[in-house]
This record gives sequence, C-alpha cells and structure tokens, in this order.
Amino acid sequence: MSGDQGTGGRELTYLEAIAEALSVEMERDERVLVLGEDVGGTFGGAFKVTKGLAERFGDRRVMNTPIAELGFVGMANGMALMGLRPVVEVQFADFISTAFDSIVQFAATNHYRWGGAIPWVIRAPSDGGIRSGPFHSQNPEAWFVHTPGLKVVAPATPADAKGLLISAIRDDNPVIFFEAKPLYRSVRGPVPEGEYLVPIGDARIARRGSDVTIVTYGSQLHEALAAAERLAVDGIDTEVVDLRTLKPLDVDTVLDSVARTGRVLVVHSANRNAGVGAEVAARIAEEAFMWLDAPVTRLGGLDIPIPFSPPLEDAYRPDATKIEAAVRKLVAF
Amino acid sequence: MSGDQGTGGRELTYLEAIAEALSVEMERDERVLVLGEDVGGTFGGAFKVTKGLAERFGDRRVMNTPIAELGFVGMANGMALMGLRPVVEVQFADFISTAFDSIVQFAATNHYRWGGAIPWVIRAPSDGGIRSGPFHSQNPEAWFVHTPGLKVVAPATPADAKGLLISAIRDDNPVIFFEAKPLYRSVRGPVPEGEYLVPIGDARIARRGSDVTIVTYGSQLHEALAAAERLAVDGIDTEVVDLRTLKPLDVDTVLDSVARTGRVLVVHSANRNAGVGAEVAARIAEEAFMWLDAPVTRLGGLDIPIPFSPPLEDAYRPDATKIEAAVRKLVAF
Amino acid sequence: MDADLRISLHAWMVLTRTFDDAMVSMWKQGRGLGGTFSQRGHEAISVGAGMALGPDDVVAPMHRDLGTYLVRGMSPERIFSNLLGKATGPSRGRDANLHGMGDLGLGIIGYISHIPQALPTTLGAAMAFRYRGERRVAMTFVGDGGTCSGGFHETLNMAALYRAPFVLVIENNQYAYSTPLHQQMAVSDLAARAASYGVAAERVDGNDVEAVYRAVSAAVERARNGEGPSAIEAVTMRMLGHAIHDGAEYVPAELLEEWAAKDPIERHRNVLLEDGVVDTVDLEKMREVAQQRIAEAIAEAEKAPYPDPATVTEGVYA
Amino acid sequence: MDADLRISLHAWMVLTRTFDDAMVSMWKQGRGLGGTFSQRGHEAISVGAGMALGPDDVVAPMHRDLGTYLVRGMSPERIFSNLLGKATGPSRGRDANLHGMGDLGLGIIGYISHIPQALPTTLGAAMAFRYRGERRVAMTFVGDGGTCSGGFHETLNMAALYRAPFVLVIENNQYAYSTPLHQQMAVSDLAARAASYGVAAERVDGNDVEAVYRAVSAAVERARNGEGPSAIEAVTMRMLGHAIHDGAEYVPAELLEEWAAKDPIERHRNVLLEDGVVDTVDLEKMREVAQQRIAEAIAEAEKAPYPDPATVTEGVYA
Ligand SMILES: Cc1ncc(C[n+]2csc(CCOP(=O)(O)OP(=O)(O)O)c2C)c(N)n1
Ligand SMILES: Cc1ncc(C[n+]2csc(CCOP(=O)(O)OP(=O)(O)O)c2C)c(N)n1
Ligand SMILES: [Mg+2]
Ligand SMILES: [Mg+2]
Repeated sequence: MSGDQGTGGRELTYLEAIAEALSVEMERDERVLVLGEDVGGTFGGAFKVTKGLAERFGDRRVMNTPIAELGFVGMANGMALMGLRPVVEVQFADFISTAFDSIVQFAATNHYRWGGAIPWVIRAPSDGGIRSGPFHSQNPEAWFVHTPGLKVVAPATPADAKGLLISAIRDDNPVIFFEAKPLYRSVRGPVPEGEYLVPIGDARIARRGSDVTIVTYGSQLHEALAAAERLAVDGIDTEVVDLRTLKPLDVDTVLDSVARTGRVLVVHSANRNAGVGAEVAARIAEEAFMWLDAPVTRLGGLDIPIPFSPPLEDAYRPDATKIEAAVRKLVAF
Repeated sequence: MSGDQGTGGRELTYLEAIAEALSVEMERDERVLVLGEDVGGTFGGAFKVTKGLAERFGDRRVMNTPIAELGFVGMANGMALMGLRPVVEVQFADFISTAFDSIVQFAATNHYRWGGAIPWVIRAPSDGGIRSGPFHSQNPEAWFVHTPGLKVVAPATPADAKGLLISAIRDDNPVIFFEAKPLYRSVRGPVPEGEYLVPIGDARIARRGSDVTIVTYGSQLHEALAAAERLAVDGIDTEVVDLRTLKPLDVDTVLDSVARTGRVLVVHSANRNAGVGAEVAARIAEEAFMWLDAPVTRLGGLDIPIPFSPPLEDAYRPDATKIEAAVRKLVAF
Repeated sequence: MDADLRISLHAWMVLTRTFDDAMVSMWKQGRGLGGTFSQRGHEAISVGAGMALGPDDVVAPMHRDLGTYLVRGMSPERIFSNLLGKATGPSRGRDANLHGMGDLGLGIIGYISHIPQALPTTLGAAMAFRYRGERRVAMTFVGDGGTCSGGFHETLNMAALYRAPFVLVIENNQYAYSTPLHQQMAVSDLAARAASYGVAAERVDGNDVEAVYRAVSAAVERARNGEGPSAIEAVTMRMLGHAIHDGAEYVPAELLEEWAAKDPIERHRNVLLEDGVVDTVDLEKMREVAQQRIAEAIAEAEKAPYPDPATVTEGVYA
Repeated sequence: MDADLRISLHAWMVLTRTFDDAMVSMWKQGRGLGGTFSQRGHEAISVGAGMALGPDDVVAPMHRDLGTYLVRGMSPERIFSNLLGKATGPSRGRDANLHGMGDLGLGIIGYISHIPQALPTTLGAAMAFRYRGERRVAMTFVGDGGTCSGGFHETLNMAALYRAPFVLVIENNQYAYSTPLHQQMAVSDLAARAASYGVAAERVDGNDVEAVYRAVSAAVERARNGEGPSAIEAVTMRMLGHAIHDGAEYVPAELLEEWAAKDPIERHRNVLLEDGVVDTVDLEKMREVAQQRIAEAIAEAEKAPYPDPATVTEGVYA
C-alpha cells in the first residue's frame, strides 16, 4: 500500500492526467512512441487523449494504423523486442479482443519462453454507464488477469492515472492499462507535475474505516466512496481499498484491511461471474478466514452482455445505491 | 446433480465416446456438420476424433478449412443463424484464442442483442501433462466462463463426454466443449449406446464422502479420485464433485456437498489465478459461510505459461500427490 | 431499367436521406441517446445494393447502411426506437444505433461493432444455403477501413474456395474514421484487392444508384446460379463525421465540395427528370411523403416505452 | 556466385539434413520428447534465405526452418537441448521443439505456435529499425497454410503501407498439415497474393538453394536501401509428415517421388560437381564433419541436465 493522491496544487481531469503522462514520457525517452487507430494527425484519437502529440513529436512517433488490432499489437511486440516502448491505443477496450493472440499468446509468454522482454503498454478505454451499448462499454480485465505474464492496471483517479501510466511505460513487461472512460472528463483531482510515478502492484486505502471493507477499482471507486458517505450518516464506518493494479494483486493490503473490519464487499463494473472479484474474494476466503465475521460478498455486473437502454444498463451495473444496500446487508449479518 | 456413469455393458475410450456422439447426431440430424482444420478426408483430425466421418457422411458434412480460426468460427456463426448445427474443431484449445471475437463478441451476445440463436459447438482439445509445451497444453475455460452468453462444458469420463456432446449439439446456444486430451486414449469406461444425453448444467458426485469435498472437473477428476483412495487408507473420507459443466455452474450440488463436509478444496489444471476455481470458491465463501469449518482452498496451475520440460510441467500442474497433501492440510485445519 | 424500379430506387433514397437528416437534427437537439452514424452520401449504395436482393436472400447491413434496412422492410419507427433504446426496437433496447437490428423474418442479420465480424457470418449464411441446396444469396458490406482487417482476408479466401453464394459490397468512402485511404494501405483499388482471392470483382460509382443496382444484381444472379462469390467496390464519400460527435475537421473542405456536387439523390433526380420518368410535382410529393413518414416514425418512437428493467436478464440464452 | 559461398550453402544444407535425419531416428527410437517437425526437403529455403541476412539483421524462423537457426550460429547442441527439454536449450526447457528458440544475440526471434504471429512481430522489428534509422532488415517465414490467416493480410498491408524493411519468405510446401493447397484457397500463386498489397514479390524454386539465396539477397538489399518490403514464394514439398507422429498417408506417393527427384541437396551437389567447385572427396568430408558434429551435439544434449523445478516460476516477468 502506498500513494498519496498528490498535493500538486493544480488539478487535472483524468484524461488530462493520462495525456500528461504520455507527454512526459515521450519527452524524456525517445524510445516511447504511440500507435493505434486515429491517434495521430490533428485528430488525436476517439477520445482525444493523444491530441497534440503528433504536432509536438511528429508522425514518426505518433502513428495512425489501419483497422488491424491483431496486426498492430503484433507489430508493437516486435518493436518492443527491439527495444522500443510502444504505447498502443485500442480505440475501445471492447476491441482488445481482436488483438487477443498478440497479447495472451505472444506478449504474455515471450519472456518466460526465451527471455525476450516486451515493454509495451496497451491503453484501453473501458467501462460504461454512458449509454454506449454492448460493444463500447466492456470491462475485459478478467481475461488478462487470468493470463500469466501480463500486468494489468486500472486507475481510478487522475493522480493514479498519470503515475501508473508512467510506471507502465517504464515497466519492462507488457502492461494493459484500463482507462475508465466515464471518468475521462467527469473526475478532476490534484496531479503532481513532471515525473510522478505510482508503483505497479500497490493498492491504496482510499478511505479509512473500521466496520466494513469495500475492495474495488476504476469507476466503482467513486461509487464506493459515495456509498461510504451515505453509510457514515448512519454510523457505518466504511474502509475503501482501491486496488489500482489487478495483476499482480496487492493481496496484503486487502487482507490487512479485512483483518481489521471482518467484513468485505468486492465491487467492480465487469460482470461478477468469474470476474477479478472472484479471485479477490477467493484469496480473502482462504487467507483471512479467521478474521471474517460475515461471508465475503461481491457486487458486479450481471452475467449478460451490457445493454444499451438506460433502464437496462442501470439494472446491469453496480452503483452507489446498490453498494450501499449490499454493505447494509453485510453489516447486519 | 444427476448422471449415472452408465452400465451399457461395453466400454469405450473417452475419444471413442466423443466420436460416437458425433456419429449419432450426424446420423439423426442432417443439420449437424463438422468443420475445422484437417477434420475431413481420410485424415480425420489431429487426434483422429473425426476419422471415418467424411467417408460416411461426405465432404459436404465434414469440411476441411484453411488456417483461419476467426473466419471459420465466424462462418459457423452464420451457418448456425441459418439453422444448421455446426460442430467446429479447433485443432488445440490453445488456438481458440485466434477465434476470440467470433466467439466472445458475436456468438455470445447475439441472442441477447436481437434474438438470433447460434446453436454451434466448438470442440477444443485441451489440457496438458503430456509434454506438449505452452501452446498445446492450455486450459482456457475461464475466459469463456467469464463471458456472458456462452455455455462451457468439460467432461471427465467417456459417458459424460458422449452425453454432454450430444446435449451440446442439441442445445440452441453456443457451447464450448473442452475435451481433456490426456484422457483421449488413457481413460475407458462404460458408455450407453445410441442417443444418450447428459444434461448441461448438472454436476455429479463422483465419489461420496463425509470429511471433505473436492470440487473439480476434466482430467483432474481422475487425480482427485486417486488422491481420495490414498486418503481413505488413513480414514479420510473424501467426497468428489465433478462439475462437468462450467457455465452455467451447478452451485447447488457444490453447496450441498460443502454443507455436509464443511471443508472444500477446488482443483483444476488451468492456472489458479482468476481461474474458474476462483468463482467456485467465491460462491462457496459467500453462500456456504455458516457451514465452513476451514478456509475454502484452491489448487490449480501456477501463474506461468505452461512449461514443456517434464520437471517444470510437473511443478506447474496439480496432481494426485499435490491434491492429497492439500486435503491433509485442510483436514488438519 | 423499368421506370417503376427507377422511381422506387429514388423514393427509398429520399426516405433514407430524410431519416438521416431528421436523426442528425434530433441528436443535435439532444433528443438522441448515445452516438449515431450519419450515412449521408451513401444512399445509392445501401438502397441500390439492398434492392438487388430477392425476398428470401439475407443481408447483414453495416453501421452506415440505413437504406438497406428500409428497403428490406424494417419500419422507420422500429429503427428510431432502436436508436432511442426503446423496447419497440429490434434489439429491445439491448443494442445501440444501427447495431443489433437483426430480424430474420426480414432477412436481416444484426450488425456487431467488431470489424469485420459481419463478413464471416454472412459467408456462413451463404454456406448454409449452399449446404441445403437453396437458391438463396447472402450479402454484406465492408468499409475501406474494414478491408484492412484479417477477417476480410479469411472470409474472401474461404468464399472463393467454397464458391459460396456470397456478395460483398465494399463501401469505399475514402475514410475510416479520421484515417484517409492512403494511410490505411499502399494500394487504392479495393476491387483488385478482392479479385486477388479469385472472387469476381468490379468497381462502380457509388453515387450512381442505378449502376450500383445493376452491378449488385449481376453479382446476386451469379451467386444464385452457383457461379460463386463477387465483390463490388462502390466508391463514395462520407459527407459528415464518422459519428454524430465528430466534426471531421480532418477532411479537406475541397474534397467535400467536390463530392457534394455528385450527391447521389440530386444526380438521380436530374436523370429521372431528363428521362421524363418523373416530374417535379412527383418529386415534391415523394419528399412530402417521406417527411410525413419520418415525422410519424419519430413521434411513435419517442412515445414508445423503455424496456422494463425487470427483463434485463431475458434472452441471453435461446 | 563466389565458390566459398556456394560451398558454404551446401555445407549448411548438409548439416541441416544430418541434424534432421538424426532427430527423426531419435524420435522413432523413443529418445525424443513430445513432438517434433522434420524439415526434410526445405533445406534450400531455410539455409538460402538465412544466409542472405547480414549479422545485424534479425529473423524469426518458423517451425520448419532448422537451417536458419544453424546458419545464424545457434549450435546443434543448443537446438537438441531445446528439443529434449533440457536446461541448456535457448528456452531452458520452457518451450517445445523449434518454438521459443529466441536469442537476440544471434538476431533470432523465437517462434510461437499461433499462426501467423511471427509475421506482425517481425514487421515490428523492421519498424523499430526504420524508427531508429538503422540499416537493418527483419525477415520471417510463413507456410502456404499460414497465408490463409488474417494476420498475414494485416501484416503485408502494413508492411507495404509503412515501406518497412521487411522480408517474408513464403514456404509453399503444398500442404498445411493434411490439407493440400487446393483445399486452402481458390488461387495458387502465393507471390501474386503478396504482390496485391504493393509488396515486391517473386516466386522461386524452393529446391534451388542458389536461387533462393539470390532472390532473398535482392529482397534484403531493397529493404536495407529503404525500398520497402518483399515477399519471396519458395515452392517446395514437405517430404515427411507434418510432425513426427504423422505418416502423411494423405499425400499421393507419386507427388513424393516427383519431389524426391528434385532433392535440394542432391541437386546442388550435382551442380557443384559439374561446375568443379567441389569433388566427391570434399563432399564425403563434408558429410563426415556434419555427422560428427551432430553426433557430438546429441551426446551433449542427452547428457545435459533438465531444468530445476525450483526455478519453474523464474522469468515470467522481465
Ligand atoms: C475491430 C474494431 N476496431 C475498431 C473499431 C472502431 N471503429 C468503428 S467504425 C471504424 C471506422 C470504420 O471505417 P470503414 O470500415 O472505412 O467504414 P466507414 O465508417 O467509413 O463507413 C472504427 C475504427 C471497430 N468497430 N472494430
Ligand atoms: C492459429 C493456429 N491454428 C492452428 C495451428 C496448428 N498448426 C500448426 S502447423 C499447421 C499447418 C501449417 O501449415 P503451413 O503454414 O503450410 O506450414 P508447414 O507446416 O506446411 O510448413 C497447423 C494447422 C497453429 N499452429 N496455429
Ligand atoms: Mg470508410
Ligand atoms: Mg505448408
């Protein structure tokens, strides 16, 4: 556990923090380049995260690719093997499945198989709640957490977004960086200037509490914090652990919190069934057994494709209200 | 829970049972066809599971495809939408990742999105222990269990292999059928003749016991049963639950067993981290909390690519010896 | 070409454009839901190709093929309902914009975002027809961008190999999102790209509805007669942004001006007038009918209920 | 062509064949581990192409390119060690047969089963060279079967688009496992397939080592000079089964006979003798040296230790 949320004075949005991390690293290290669909030119990507980079660093370092995820992630594998540090944008996290072999078969296994390091980052705008339907709302992190050889990061705050992206770029391994796109412009916070690093593999206690622990990450951190405020009104003191990194998992921070509260709810936007929360819950169930005063509970999406229509999507997703209800049940156990 | 392991008089190998299911269904239903790399002609597939089918049913119903998993699974999607029932062989389960979009994005979501049913089966020869290295030994079921809209089946015995494959072919949904290739010729058992069906979604108590429950599936069932025999010598009475279907999961059978034994070990060949066992353990931890006398424990592969060399592969995989040790620890808790 | 058919092609284009204009202004007014794709400029392709199919054929239109949905008989209110996430759309609120609008009763396979999933699926439909000895054809569309994806290659290779009754319309509208053709590939002849697999291929003016209709009809005929698959490259221009939020500042203004002068509806209108097939009164009437039809459709779709959240898990499995 | 080079090409082919023969008989005797791929008949391609590279270039050989590993300087004992799962192989017992035999010091990228992953990876290596302005070339191989996969298309399209210093050798050995070429595609000219992307492409006799060497050298030269990517289709025949367990009964005997008469080593031997570059004594010596070398390598590999299971989790991360 580590990581203050900075006191840099100035505040950035989640999106600006990511853009700043890219600039800082491209400025510092000539080996860093950006590639993906529509990331270049004056356009700067579907979410404009890379806007301005091509003007500043040239087309050589900010490359538009054809619609060929398998191919361009594969290309990033080769670039990385030869010592570059490509940062690949998949336009939506939903399209990361199109590059699956290049990630789970090649990049994930290569260093183990023969020692060739693959220091790339894939930036994947994920998550929903913004009426984008089944193919622009996915949270596919579980596939990659299950795959040996990858690292998986999922920041929830602007400071972590910057600090973890810089760490991911400097990491010698393939790192999948899930950006929670509902946070891009809706969340703003203090972000230290310059070379700010948040270590991969460290969870963070986002809120201290003594009655119950919520373990979460990404956009659900904000829902959990909102729920905690409402629960506080009734004297329920909630601790909130922001995992920040999903692989490798900082189990120690989680266990330490559960040892203190004895009650735990694991929450994520991805569907619950065999999601990352299952691993977190299973680790807690095995390693914190003696401390548990109530069953380890989970809240996640339903086991259905993510629906488009507002009443359906709202029924699909966890939110502060559902979290609050689940915590009340847990506390009443 | 259901499913006797048959008393048909005659015994078949696991592979023969699968081949028989294909014959029975192709004979019965003109809509059933087989496609994949090298499945046709006189050759009959890398494992010869489809050998003889082309001679019997013609090239029209047993189609060789080019090396294009994304494309030919996609083609199966269209065939299935138009009312056929393709049974697709991916040459090794490891190559199912190449078809990922056609499975997890198209087939899995289609019925929910607009009502078009996709009644195919993908047959995926999976699992290791036979010195085949990182790309011919994988157990990728967790990816698909996490994906809404699929069904996932993993038989451990010849009777279940036949009965579940027939059920999978008759199911109106996309079903991924994981064949444990180390069992193909090494396991033999009674298999009922003709149209024998084992329902999808029903676990089976493979061994009754009262002290501890092992929940497992696929090749590890045989390791678990071997461990149970050794444990019995010391008076430890082990119940073994064979999940058989991984999605939808038969949680009731598992919970019922745990309620009786109070101790549970979940075992699979796939790597443990965020594997199917995590979901099973998390469900037990949440829903059987009051009955647990010891922590829910798991045994799975290590979080590494599956190594080729015998001492490494043996270190990677669970086996009867490791299961036995884990159960002893669990019972001593 | 038969006068009734020419008029019909025109009327469908007018309805398509009217729908599109109304949709764009709804979204600009904030009455939309999520994103949406304008197909302005693509009317000749989606209508011309769609009309070339027979009633038992199937088609998987892509995200910009509004006209194909309409000519296949999907009502404007159902389509608007889908755009607005209403229970009355073909996806019952489950899928967004022109995705998930499948209706096998109308011979329509629903679209999926992942490029180019529609291609192998449609090939599979064609293979099912071949398998059963039916004289049916399966058609789909792909963008210039989509031709760069691996699934394009796998599909065309297998379509040629199996001589499937498969027709592919390549909509070369010069851009894939912000990326112009020359940043997508070193070649520029997409018909040649298709021909390299052993697929009959031809390039047509994608702003000439009758040319599109003729070329696709010939391809459908070949497919129906067991003469194998075809690809038609229809060259056009995307006249608005990639999707509603996109101002497309990256497209040179001259390029848009050049193509505005080739507007498919305007052009066809002039041809019909010249040939004396219609007069301006007919055309005015046609426009009014379309506007009336679309206004009603919007009203109905806006009134329609959202799906009941209690049904959210329904339909995952068949 | 320089006589030393011609002799060298021959010697490497002889070493490759000697390795292969020894491997096949070891496996038949049950002294192998898991499966293995014979490359019999492919010597002219893997050696001829491998020799065309410079010391700073990189190559990703495929599962049948034993000769390329050898000419790049990977010792036969290391290769045998890999086949036997020993700690002394380049994958340290982690990967099987000719997979995972990467060694960046020798300019070798390790192979992966998944077809055609080597292609985009190698393109990426070429792009890294271009990015840094280095005059280096990246080369890889693909089978006839592999050309049907989507990644082939995506890679060649991008290679041409970016004018990468990338060379692809297409090993058309008529079969992908049990599937003959005509069951894989409707066309048969794989050089034309590559040319359709705007890649310089040429077909050569894959059993003529000097022809392969010349064609690939020219391609490497073009790439090095910034003139963009090339593909060389080398036509040959897989003389044994797909892998060691496969009797290949599905291959017509006449086809094998026809190609046996074109054996690349026999042919080159006759040419060298005719041209007076070597005499039979030289050749006999060459064979003896190779046999000695391989026998030593096998002995060493068989003696080598297995990896320590305590190290099993080492190296997952860099
Ligand atoms: C695999 C995949 N990657 C990325 C996207 C995002 N995307 C949607 S449409 C589009 C551009 C498509 O261009 P083109 O094929 O030319 O069709 P057009 O939109 O021009 O009609 C992109 C990149 C996608 N849908 N699927
Ligand atoms: C994606 C994928 N699917 C299937 C396989 C299994 N497989 C290994 S080699 C092979 C045949 C390859 O044929 P070709 O490309 O012609 O090479 P050759 O073996 O003839 O040298 C197949 C199907 C694989 N390695 N990768
Ligand atoms: Mg386009
Ligand atoms: Mg071949």
